[in-house]
Amino acid sequence: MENILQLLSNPIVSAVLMALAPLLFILPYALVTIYIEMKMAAHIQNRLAYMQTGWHGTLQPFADILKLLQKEDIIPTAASKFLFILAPYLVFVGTYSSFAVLPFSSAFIGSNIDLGIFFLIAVSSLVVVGLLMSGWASNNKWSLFGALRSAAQIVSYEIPSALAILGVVMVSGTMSTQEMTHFQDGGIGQWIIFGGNLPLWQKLSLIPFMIILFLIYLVSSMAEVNRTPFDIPEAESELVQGYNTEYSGMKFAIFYLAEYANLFLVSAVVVILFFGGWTSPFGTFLSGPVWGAFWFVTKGMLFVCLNIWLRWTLPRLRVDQLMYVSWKVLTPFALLCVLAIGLIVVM
Amino acid sequence: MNLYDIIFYFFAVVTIASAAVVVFSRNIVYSAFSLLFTFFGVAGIYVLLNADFLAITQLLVYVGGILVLILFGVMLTTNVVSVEIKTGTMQTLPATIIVALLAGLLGGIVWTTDWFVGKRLSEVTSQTTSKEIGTALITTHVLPFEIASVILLVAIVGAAMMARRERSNTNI
Amino acid sequence: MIKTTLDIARTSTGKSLRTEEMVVNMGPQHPSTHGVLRLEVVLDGEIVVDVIPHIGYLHRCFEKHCEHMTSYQQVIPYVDRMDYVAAMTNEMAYVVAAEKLLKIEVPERVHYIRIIMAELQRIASHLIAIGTFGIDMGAFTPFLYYFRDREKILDLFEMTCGARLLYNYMWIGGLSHDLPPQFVEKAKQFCVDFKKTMKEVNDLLNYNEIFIKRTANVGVLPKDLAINYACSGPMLRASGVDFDLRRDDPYTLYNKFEWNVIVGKGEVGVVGDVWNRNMVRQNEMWESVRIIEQALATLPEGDVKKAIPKRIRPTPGDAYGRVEGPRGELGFYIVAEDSVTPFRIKARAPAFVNLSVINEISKGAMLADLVAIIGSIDIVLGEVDR
Amino acid sequence: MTAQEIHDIIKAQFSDAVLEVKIEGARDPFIKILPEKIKDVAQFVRDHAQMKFDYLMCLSGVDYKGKLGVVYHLYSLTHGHKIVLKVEVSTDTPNVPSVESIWKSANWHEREAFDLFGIHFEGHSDLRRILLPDDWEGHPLRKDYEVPEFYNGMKVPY
Repeated sequence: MENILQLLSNPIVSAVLMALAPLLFILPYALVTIYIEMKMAAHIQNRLAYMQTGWHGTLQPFADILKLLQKEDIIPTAASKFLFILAPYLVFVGTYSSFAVLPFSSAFIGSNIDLGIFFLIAVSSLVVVGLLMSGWASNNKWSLFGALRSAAQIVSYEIPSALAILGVVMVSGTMSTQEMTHFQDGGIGQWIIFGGNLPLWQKLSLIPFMIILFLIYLVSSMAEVNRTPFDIPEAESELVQGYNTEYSGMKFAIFYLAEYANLFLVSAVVVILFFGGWTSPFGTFLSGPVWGAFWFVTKGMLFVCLNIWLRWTLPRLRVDQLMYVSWKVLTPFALLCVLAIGLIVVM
Repeated sequence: MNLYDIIFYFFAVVTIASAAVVVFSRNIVYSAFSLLFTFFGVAGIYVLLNADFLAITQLLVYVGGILVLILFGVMLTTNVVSVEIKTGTMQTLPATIIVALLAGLLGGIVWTTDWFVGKRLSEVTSQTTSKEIGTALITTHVLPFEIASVILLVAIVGAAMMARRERSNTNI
Repeated sequence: MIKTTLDIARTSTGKSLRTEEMVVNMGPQHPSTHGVLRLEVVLDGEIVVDVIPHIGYLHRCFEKHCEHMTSYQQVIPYVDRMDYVAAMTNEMAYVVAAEKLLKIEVPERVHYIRIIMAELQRIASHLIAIGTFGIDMGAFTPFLYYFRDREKILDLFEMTCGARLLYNYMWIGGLSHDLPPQFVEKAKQFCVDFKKTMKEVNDLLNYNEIFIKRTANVGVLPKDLAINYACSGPMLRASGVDFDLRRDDPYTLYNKFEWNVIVGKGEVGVVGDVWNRNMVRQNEMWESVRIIEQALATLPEGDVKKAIPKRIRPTPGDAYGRVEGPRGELGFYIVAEDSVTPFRIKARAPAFVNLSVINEISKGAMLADLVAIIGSIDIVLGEVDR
Repeated sequence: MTAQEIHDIIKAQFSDAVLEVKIEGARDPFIKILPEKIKDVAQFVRDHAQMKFDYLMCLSGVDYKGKLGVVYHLYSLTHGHKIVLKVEVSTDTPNVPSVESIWKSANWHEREAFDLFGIHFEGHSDLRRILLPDDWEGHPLRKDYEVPEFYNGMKVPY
């Protein structure tokens, strides 16, 4: 016992353990979300989905994971082996490191750094490099296409999403995710989408801009996670899954996991920015560290479900239409909103 | 050797090793990808120096912006793999002179700088740097800041103009 | 002429900018080539410079097989396997051609049942066409809605002849057997249900804003080009040509019923674009339901087989019979000499002819548009390659 | 227009090109044309104001045992009438002028006829095999075709 405690107090060991903590969330979350996605898709499509493995197919995600683990891991002969192996992990690292700044509740946050949301924007650019790497290393023209499309897409959509985040930062006056949440503490009326805890007239005049910013961020976050209607980089019917065409087995699973983790990440950011983070919608009722985690995950999952819903309903955009939306619609509107918010906040 | 030192040497090795790959690799794509680790290592060292804003900016600008741009350029080049990059020795004399000058300059800076030693990360009270940077940018350094932004604006307008001129000849 | 970025690069500096085109191989194993079509696509960035189709991966020597049959009747199962999505209309085309060759008149009830079957098959085929087109556009959900309705049609077929895909139901001089007792009732019920569900899927896909943005003004096939390429079916009508074999070259009793020919009008874009082709199919299904309802209401009693010799031996000569299949003009050219074996059968497959236009309409489009164009042509490779 | 009238117009224009005509008793009335003239006749019937055969329904190759034939089924969308044109060439020199420049739909049909019958269409822009592999030998729909025992060194199992 004492040995274990001693080991835990070792700074290296404790740092590693802390770094592993988000995995405790991501792995079960991915299983649940795979199940939810399949079930939602099926019900949208007039069918039942998994019904055989376990009660209503609840064991199916485990079976899927087992299958992926057992699969032969194929590396194409002509692929650039080192980069091919490295790429999925790089993508995952980009997503995973962002979890460090997610405030799950008032008591739990990986690293309460001052520049939380800024850090989040920065590390997600690692994902782009990983995707480019996977596309190039596969030595497949379709994969390269997918990678280039994906990089162009993510880089373009980072601009409106960063501008939307900037607007919120201007209102809350902080870049720390934890403080941003504290700023919205005190019930549904205090959420940033309703103007935060600023004076009443400021709140009222902020609401329209906040709603626009919220929509801008929602759209650009969907584009950043490559899901329909923005799944152009991996468009099944055009590019045959794009950058992950050549991947199989565990490496594919890592891509898959990264995609789902990323999905929660952007949903969580929406929640932190606009919907009060871990705060309870009922003020002090049902609040506290544990309830905080509950609210945070619940709100996040709601937006995950929104993404799933849209994915199975809408067709896909074309690549030039995608760029049009980003540069000619979202970015100018985001700039206007930032300007307006600046004026309101200063006055 | 405590944790701080281990991490420092780790980042230092990552930076230098990957920088060496950038220079010595014969495959231009490997060079470009290796640049990622160089930038990453530098960002890590910034963190150790308690310059968190700088570190994140390093990631955002160099990894998210410049590296992706370089990769785009490299990947859109035809026959990426077969491009032969010369890594042999040539033009020894001018190179030696330039390197010597550069080394002298760096050495001079190292020599004259009043190094801030003795305090480790644990001893420095962790405090925000972004506020000070922000304040400094719009008070003491407001002129360079504004000039830089004007230059960037000019660059954007120029880029847009260059992109447009090709289009204006054709009626699409 | 649509300008590509390649042209732009050339015209701006006067000489060619050093850009290089990329040749990618799309298919035969590609999810949106609808089978084993292979396209050699020359791309300049995302823009299609040239498309060279390669077909023949599914060539099963249909025409050669026919020359080795021991009777004209034996060709019918092979005909089924040509266009496996619309086997009934294939049979219909073949028996129409064979009956023209043999100068046989079939009883009226046979005509009625053939029309009902052919129109049901047209609906089933269009449901697949639109559903898979939705998948090409990235919308997976409508596909399953369309398949739900197709399933009901297949149930009707199964009830009639025991098979769900390859029927061997229409024979020369009649049908293999009469309709089962509850067929009329169930078919009527289907028409009622189908009208309701059709509106639902129409809202889900065809008037979706993104869908319209993706399909309108894409892959435009002008009227004169469509005629010159002998395009037929929805492909021709979407280009604004008011032509339907069922009305303009009537082959059974289609002129007895009241229905309209659907022509592309270009509500959201140019006439002849991908959206119009899709919409012509969608609206044709309504007309088919109308025909079926009328035919069911006035279905005459009578025999479903005409007494014809077991071993058919036509007088030498040739005949070309054609019907309006779901994909367009499906024709069989049969040459007979004094023998029980067909001397030569040539199938004029609509998808084969329609596909030949792809190079013309996809130049200057984007890669994603190319997928849309292939989907809108509605090819079945079994028919293209025969 | 009836087939007789169409024949009369063609006959008046190309008296030496019309070899044979069968209207009575035929399921589809046809006019047999001299192979060398088929392109001119095709151009004529497409552009003639009263005929306007703008739609090539079908183009089929036929092996008449010793002779190869090409059958053109024409239709006019404007007037709604049809006619069949036929040409016959010898098996040894199966050369027929291509009508691809008149009806573009002939492109693939002619490639198919070339592929399966070995009829050589002169002036075709891209006369390659279409259904069979590029390295296939022989033209399978000819009546004297024998199934090869080997394909690319592999034994064909039946």
